[in-house]
Amino acid sequence: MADARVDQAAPPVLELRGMTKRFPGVLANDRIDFDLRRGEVHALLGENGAGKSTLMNVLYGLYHPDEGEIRINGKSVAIGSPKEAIEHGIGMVHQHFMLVPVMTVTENIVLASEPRQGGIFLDYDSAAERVRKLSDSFNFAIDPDAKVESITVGQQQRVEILKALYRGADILILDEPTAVLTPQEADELFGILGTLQREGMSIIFITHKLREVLEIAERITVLRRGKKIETVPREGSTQDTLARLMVGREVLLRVDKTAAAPAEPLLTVENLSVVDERGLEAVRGVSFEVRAGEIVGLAGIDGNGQTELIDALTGLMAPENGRVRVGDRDVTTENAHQHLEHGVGHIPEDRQRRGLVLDFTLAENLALHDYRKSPNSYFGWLRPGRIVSAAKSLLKEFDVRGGGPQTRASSLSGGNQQKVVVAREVSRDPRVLIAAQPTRGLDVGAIEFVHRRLVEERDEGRAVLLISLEIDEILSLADRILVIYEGQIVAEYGPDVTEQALGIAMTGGTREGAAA
Amino acid sequence: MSVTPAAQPPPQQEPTTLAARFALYQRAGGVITPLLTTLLALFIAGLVVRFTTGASPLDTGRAILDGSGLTWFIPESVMDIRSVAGTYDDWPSEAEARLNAEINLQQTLIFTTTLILTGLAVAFAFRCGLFNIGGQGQFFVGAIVAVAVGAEVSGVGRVLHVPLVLLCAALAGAVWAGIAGILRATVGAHEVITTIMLNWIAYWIGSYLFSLGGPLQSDRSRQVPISNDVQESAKLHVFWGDFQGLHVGFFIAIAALVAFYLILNRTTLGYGVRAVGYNPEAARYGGISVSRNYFLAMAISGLFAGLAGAVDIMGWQYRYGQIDIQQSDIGFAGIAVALLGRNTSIGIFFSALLFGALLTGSNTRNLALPIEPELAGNMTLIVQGLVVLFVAADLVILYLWRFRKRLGLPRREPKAVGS
Amino acid sequence: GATAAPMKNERISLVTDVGRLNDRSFNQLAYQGLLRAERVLGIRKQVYESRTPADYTPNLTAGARTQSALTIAVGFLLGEDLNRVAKQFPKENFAIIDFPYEALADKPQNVRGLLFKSEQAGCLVGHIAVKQLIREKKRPILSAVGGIKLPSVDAFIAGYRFCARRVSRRAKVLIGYSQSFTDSAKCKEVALGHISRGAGAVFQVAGGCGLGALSAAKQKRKWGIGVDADQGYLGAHMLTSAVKRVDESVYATIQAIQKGTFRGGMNTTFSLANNGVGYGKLSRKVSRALRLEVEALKKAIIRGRVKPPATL
Amino acid sequence: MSSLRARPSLITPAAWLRPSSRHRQVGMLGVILAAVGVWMMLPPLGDNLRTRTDSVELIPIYLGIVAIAAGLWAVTRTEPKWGWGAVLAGVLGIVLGFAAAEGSMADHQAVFVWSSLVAATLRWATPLIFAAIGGMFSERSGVVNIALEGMMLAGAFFGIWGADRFDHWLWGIVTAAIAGGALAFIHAVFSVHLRADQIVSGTAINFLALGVTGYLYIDLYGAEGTPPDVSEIPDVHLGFLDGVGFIGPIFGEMNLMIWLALLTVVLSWIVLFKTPIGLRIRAVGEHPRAADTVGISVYLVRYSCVTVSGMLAALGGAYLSIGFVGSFGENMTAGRGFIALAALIFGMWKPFGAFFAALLFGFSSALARSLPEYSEQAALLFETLPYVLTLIAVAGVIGRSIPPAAIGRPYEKQ
Ligand SMILES: Nc1ncnc2c1ncn2[C@@H]1O[C@H](COP(=O)(O)OP(=O)(O)OP(=O)(O)O)[C@@H](O)[C@H]1O
Ligand SMILES: Nc1ncnc2c1ncn2[C@@H]1O[C@H](COP(=O)(O)OP(=O)(O)OP(=O)(O)O)[C@@H](O)[C@H]1O
Ligand SMILES: [Mg+2]
Ligand SMILES: [Mg+2]
Repeated sequence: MADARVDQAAPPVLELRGMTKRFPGVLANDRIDFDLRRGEVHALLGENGAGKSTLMNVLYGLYHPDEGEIRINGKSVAIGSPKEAIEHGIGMVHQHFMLVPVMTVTENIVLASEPRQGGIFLDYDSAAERVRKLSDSFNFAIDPDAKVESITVGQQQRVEILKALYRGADILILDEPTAVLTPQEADELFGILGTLQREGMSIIFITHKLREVLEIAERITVLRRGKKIETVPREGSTQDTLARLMVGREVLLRVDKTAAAPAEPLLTVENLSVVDERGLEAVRGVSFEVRAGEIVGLAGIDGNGQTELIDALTGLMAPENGRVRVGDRDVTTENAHQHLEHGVGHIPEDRQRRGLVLDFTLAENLALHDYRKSPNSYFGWLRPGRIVSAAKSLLKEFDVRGGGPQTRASSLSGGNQQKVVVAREVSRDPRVLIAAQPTRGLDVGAIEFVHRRLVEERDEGRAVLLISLEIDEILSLADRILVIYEGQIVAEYGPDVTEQALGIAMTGGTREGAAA
Repeated sequence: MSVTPAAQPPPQQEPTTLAARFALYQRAGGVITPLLTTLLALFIAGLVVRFTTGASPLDTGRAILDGSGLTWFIPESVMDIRSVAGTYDDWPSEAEARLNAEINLQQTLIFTTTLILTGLAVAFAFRCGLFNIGGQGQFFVGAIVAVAVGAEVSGVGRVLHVPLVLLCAALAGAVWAGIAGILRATVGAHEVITTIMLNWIAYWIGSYLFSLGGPLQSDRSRQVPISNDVQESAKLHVFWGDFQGLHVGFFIAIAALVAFYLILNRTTLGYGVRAVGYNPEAARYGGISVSRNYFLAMAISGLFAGLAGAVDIMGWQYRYGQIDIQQSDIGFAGIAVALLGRNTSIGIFFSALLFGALLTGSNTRNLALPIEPELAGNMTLIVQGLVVLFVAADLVILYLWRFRKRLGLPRREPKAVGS
Repeated sequence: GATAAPMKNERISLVTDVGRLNDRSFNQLAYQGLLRAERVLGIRKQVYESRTPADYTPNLTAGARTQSALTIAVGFLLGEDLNRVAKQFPKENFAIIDFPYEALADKPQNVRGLLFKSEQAGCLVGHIAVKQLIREKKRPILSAVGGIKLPSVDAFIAGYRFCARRVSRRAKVLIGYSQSFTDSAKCKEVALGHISRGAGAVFQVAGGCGLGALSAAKQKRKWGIGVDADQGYLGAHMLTSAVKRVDESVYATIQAIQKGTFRGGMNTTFSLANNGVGYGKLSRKVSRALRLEVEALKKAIIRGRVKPPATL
Repeated sequence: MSSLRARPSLITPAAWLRPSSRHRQVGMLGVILAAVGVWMMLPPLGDNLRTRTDSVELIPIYLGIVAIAAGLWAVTRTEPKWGWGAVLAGVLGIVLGFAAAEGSMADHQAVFVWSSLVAATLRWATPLIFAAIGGMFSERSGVVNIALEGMMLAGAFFGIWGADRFDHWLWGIVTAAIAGGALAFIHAVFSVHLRADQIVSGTAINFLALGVTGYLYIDLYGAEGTPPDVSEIPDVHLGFLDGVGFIGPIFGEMNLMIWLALLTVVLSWIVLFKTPIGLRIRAVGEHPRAADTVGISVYLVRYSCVTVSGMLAALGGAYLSIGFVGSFGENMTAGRGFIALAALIFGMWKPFGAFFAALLFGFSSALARSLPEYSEQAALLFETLPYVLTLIAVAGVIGRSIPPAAIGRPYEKQ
């Protein structure tokens, strides 16, 4: 294989010239020029809604551009459908995975280019064999026969990459691939990308995460509000310069906070066990407490019982064993509604599936927990006027942009949707705030906002339990850190633990654990 | 068959669809699209009539419109009635023609009344993410109970009797639908199966009750498998017309539309129902009991359908029989009414009116096609099918719109992002 | 009444019940009577199909209001509506099939009931069937497949059973209802059940559904017996049919209108005596002796010596 | 989709038994008891018992009561599925017990001639199987097909028309399939391309089919109806089964279409789960955008699936007209399309699931046809049997069935 060095002189494998894409009322891409050299990783950086996904969807044939030209290896091509994009050697890993949950890994990968037996039948065995070989050659460790819905998000992403490789892609587009990954998984991904790069693959890498950009990209193109701002080489760029290019102003990248002053315990968990949907014990005898005025971070790799733990703490799932107390009150057997009544706030990990009713207006969403109560309603009658006016001030306070109280939640961008959820949970003045993945998929500006808000809540004397897959987030926010592994709390640290120590604990204490 | 949002992961393409449609509606001014599609639908139906019978498409549309009685509102037009082929003579006098329009309008509104209620029965469940295909069975149960209470209970005054019958029938409908609701809420049995089954169970139980020698069969004549008439005190006041005129059930239906709107949008109950309908997972997270709402939504749906049955019995039919049950399909029409009306009160009112007008306007009494009578009945069914088909496809208009655009008509520039 | 001058070209309206025109039963036969009247008597026909019970009153009203000389309601289902409309239009003439006028609540004097002694027809075919089976040295087990249990259906079956037993005490009549007048598969299943229990002849009294019963007979090589119209055309397996001449009754009533002899407030009963009911074409396999025997039985019934019951 | 839930993959897969399993056992026991009660009433056991004692019908009544009690117990203890099942099964047992007490016992034999019951079951089930499998293709690709009824009716009419016109039943089958496919194609155009509401479109198709078949039937065949000598689909006579007890009467002389229905089940299973085509169909029904991004034409798949669904449903109709009764009548499908839809859902959108659901339905219909021998009065009530049994089965035994994720939602290309 050729050396990994990028050939500066050769024509770019891919060139976009003057790409323009309009949506009703929105100019998503405004005459964007972009080029990709052979064997390079080119990062596409921008705020939420900057037009990154749109540009790539145009390239992949999902959208039809209004203007502009695509050149591959110097030749102008028309890409009218994903099929044609695939034929031109383009593969794409979408921001929202394009996988069928109920089908197996193999089925997902070979879909539409299946090996056949006798020309008619699906040759599943040889397909699985090929997938296994391909997966092994990149050290992916993926079970070809597993159902996609039953593997971790990180594995799902590898399946997406395999899908592209299986189709012989030599240009790979990754749209926010790290948004859903643990640090370890992200590192593994970078390793994989390195391998691919060495084999001559060119990669477009979309992200909000500045650290990552600086780690792997050769060049960085920044988009803002549909326009290309600049393309800069990695050398000479810093997180601060990039953030400024992206947002158009100075951004605070670290959270300023004072030391915690923990008071009485508000959330007490004793020997809690929870059984998941399949009847397996996902949380096994967990005990901890969260005190007023502190942020406790719960670190762990996805799928180690966090979801079930959260469900049990918020009354969405009945625990098998143990007890949960909020203040002095035993809430173990109470339902979600009663939990809310007794002062538990919950920022759920999936805002679209859980946190919001996307077809409701923002005002209705903000009243989700308290619509039965005065002043939102009166003997079963809603009082829309009150609900809207309460919403108006909340939206203002939490700086939600892109709509008023009567706007549908679905038309907000992800960051603003998250702000709505945070606004609702915080404004109820809970004693205990459970925040699960509160910044997943948000851009730096929005992350900054949410983090600041969480610290403020702590300072007002709430007990905050922060569950996150991002070590960075845990480290910068938590006053105390618990590590969950296979349903048990395996370690507890103070705020100044190192990233390495945490990473090791999260994977079960040994390096081998991480590979498993 | 999930029309139930329940099992759907949050769809990404959904907003696009909605947004696209919304944009279209805005451009078209909201009501224009349904109006245009209705006209287009009538025209296409007319084309088919033309093809099979040679009658002019415009005449067909006109005849349906006349037959629906809606022209009653324009007094000058009533004498102008022309049948499609001219085989149908003019009315003996203008007064008779006017009376004819009046009778037809009454019949249209009688259908509308029932259709509004059966439509609401589908729509309410739909707003909770459930597909109530059982309006028919709930209608039966309501009608059966209305006949039973209306005919067998006597000696109470009208003031008591009418509400009593309405209440019992509505409750019966609610219980019937509630069975499906409970099964969905507790064991997760799919409501499409259970309501289809409950339809047939109601059908056969009703057939049994009114059959010769059955418990509810008429005392007066052991000869026919129909019930006794309801007591005078259980009949709804007819306020317009002599020949099966319009009864106050019409206002009950209108009140039900208002109640539907209020319950859904102005009560905490409706909030819960809608939340569950849009996103059961989020509702559960918000402290709303999903199963309770499944049950309630089905029960309230059944309430509407039960009322429909009662209003039919008390308003014009006064009795019910084995054959009536075996031939009825008004509950199924409710499905189309609700979906065409996009499950909103206003929408349901208009789609029920459309259906009612279509049923009256295109029956063989009014749409006298120049073909043999035994063919005409089936022709009107084809016409109805076509109209429903095309009215549902508002996108047809969008295609025509695009076509127009392709012809080089100007369009507005989209504004830039972030402004 | 030879006084009234014969009218020509008058309008005659026919209102069906929800079975609609093509029910292979009385709606269809009534319509055929109307067609014949149009052809032969030169009347103008006006046909209203009822899709739902809500159509009955408006349809009857339209018949009356368009100045029809006669409005015919087909079937007992229209009874109550006809009562109301007839009262509203006391000067118009009405007739109703299969329903006695005095059973209408107000006994309106402008309505004539057209009744049929179907049990007489049933009796004849029952007799023929048993005799034929005995002659073929088969067990005298008969099947009757009814649609819905209605008096008009049961009358046929009652006569059928009565006369079958009259022939032989050993004769057994299996009676089943498909509970439908349209779903022919149901009728076929009922008939197949009867055949598997030894039935050698299948009598259908189920309109369109009954075709299924006759198909079972054909498939299993048993005798089929039709109803209402003469269904002999269905094939060699048809033994005969129990005929109920609804078309004839409509035609005769229209004729009476034209002659000015129509009177309301009474019934016309159609029976063997006036050829209003009867039996259809006999299979070629039916012996001469049996043919004579049937004619004799017919006479006996007309004279009142044999009185088949109208109910089961 | 972002909402794929990660599962704990590292936990040892030993299943911890939950305490509630005891409650489940009680519920199950209830179902079994009630089933035993029902079974004891049926021949041959019932007859033998009956000769010994005349209050034998008390057995299912007692067992039914016990079952109901057990069921309620389980219901209140978080085992609603088995609990309700036991309750309903208990009710059924009691009803049968009473029916037995009412009816004349001599007729038992007549009702339960097992081989004829099985044969009748297959006859009832065949149209349902075709339509349900047809519906499966459509719904697996993401298009709700409430129009199975209409497509079946079209098949029934055009089947007999083709057989009559071209003098051979084979042509009948072909024209039926074409007609059903054409009708389905209209449904596809409206629900795929024009993005009409799929249920409204289906309802309209049902209207249309009723009108068109009724119109043509009268227009072409008039008063006398379809010709009596039309070429019918033959029975398949298997000589070697003659005289073989039980099996012989059932399979020895079965209509070709019944064999074809069985074949359809197997073939559709192979197509759906063993071929690339099936993989693509399922992908389109679950996640059309994912299918689109790998170059599958969502529209093409949906159009073909809906069309095939119409063709299959039409075969079910053709069986009714030229396979079974040999004639056509207006609206002769009489709601079977809707039952097929229920069978499809009940069978969880799987070929064999739908097949067994159709069989269950066919069996109870066949049973209901023979039960009136028990009691003439209750004949109409026995008609509810298929529906009650299905209700019990969905409620008690099967429970939740999860539809293809993208069903009912039109797909919009970007
Ligand atoms: N399907 C669509 N219909 C209408 N407008 C759209 C659509 N998709 C995107 N847009 C518009 O295009 C703009 C760019 O969106 P895009 O998804 O490309 O942003 P992005 O840079 O990928 O954001 P993020 O980082 O949050 O993923 C958005 O602001 C939005 O207004
Ligand atoms: N289908 C659509 N129609 C119209 N506008 C849309 C559509 N989808 C997205 N938008 C607009 O695009 C903007 C950004 O949406 P987008 O989906 O890119 O969110 P996001 O910023 O990517 O969120 P995140 O990356 O945090 O998940 C929003 O302001 C929204 O109004
Ligand atoms: Mg985004
Ligand atoms: Mg994006």
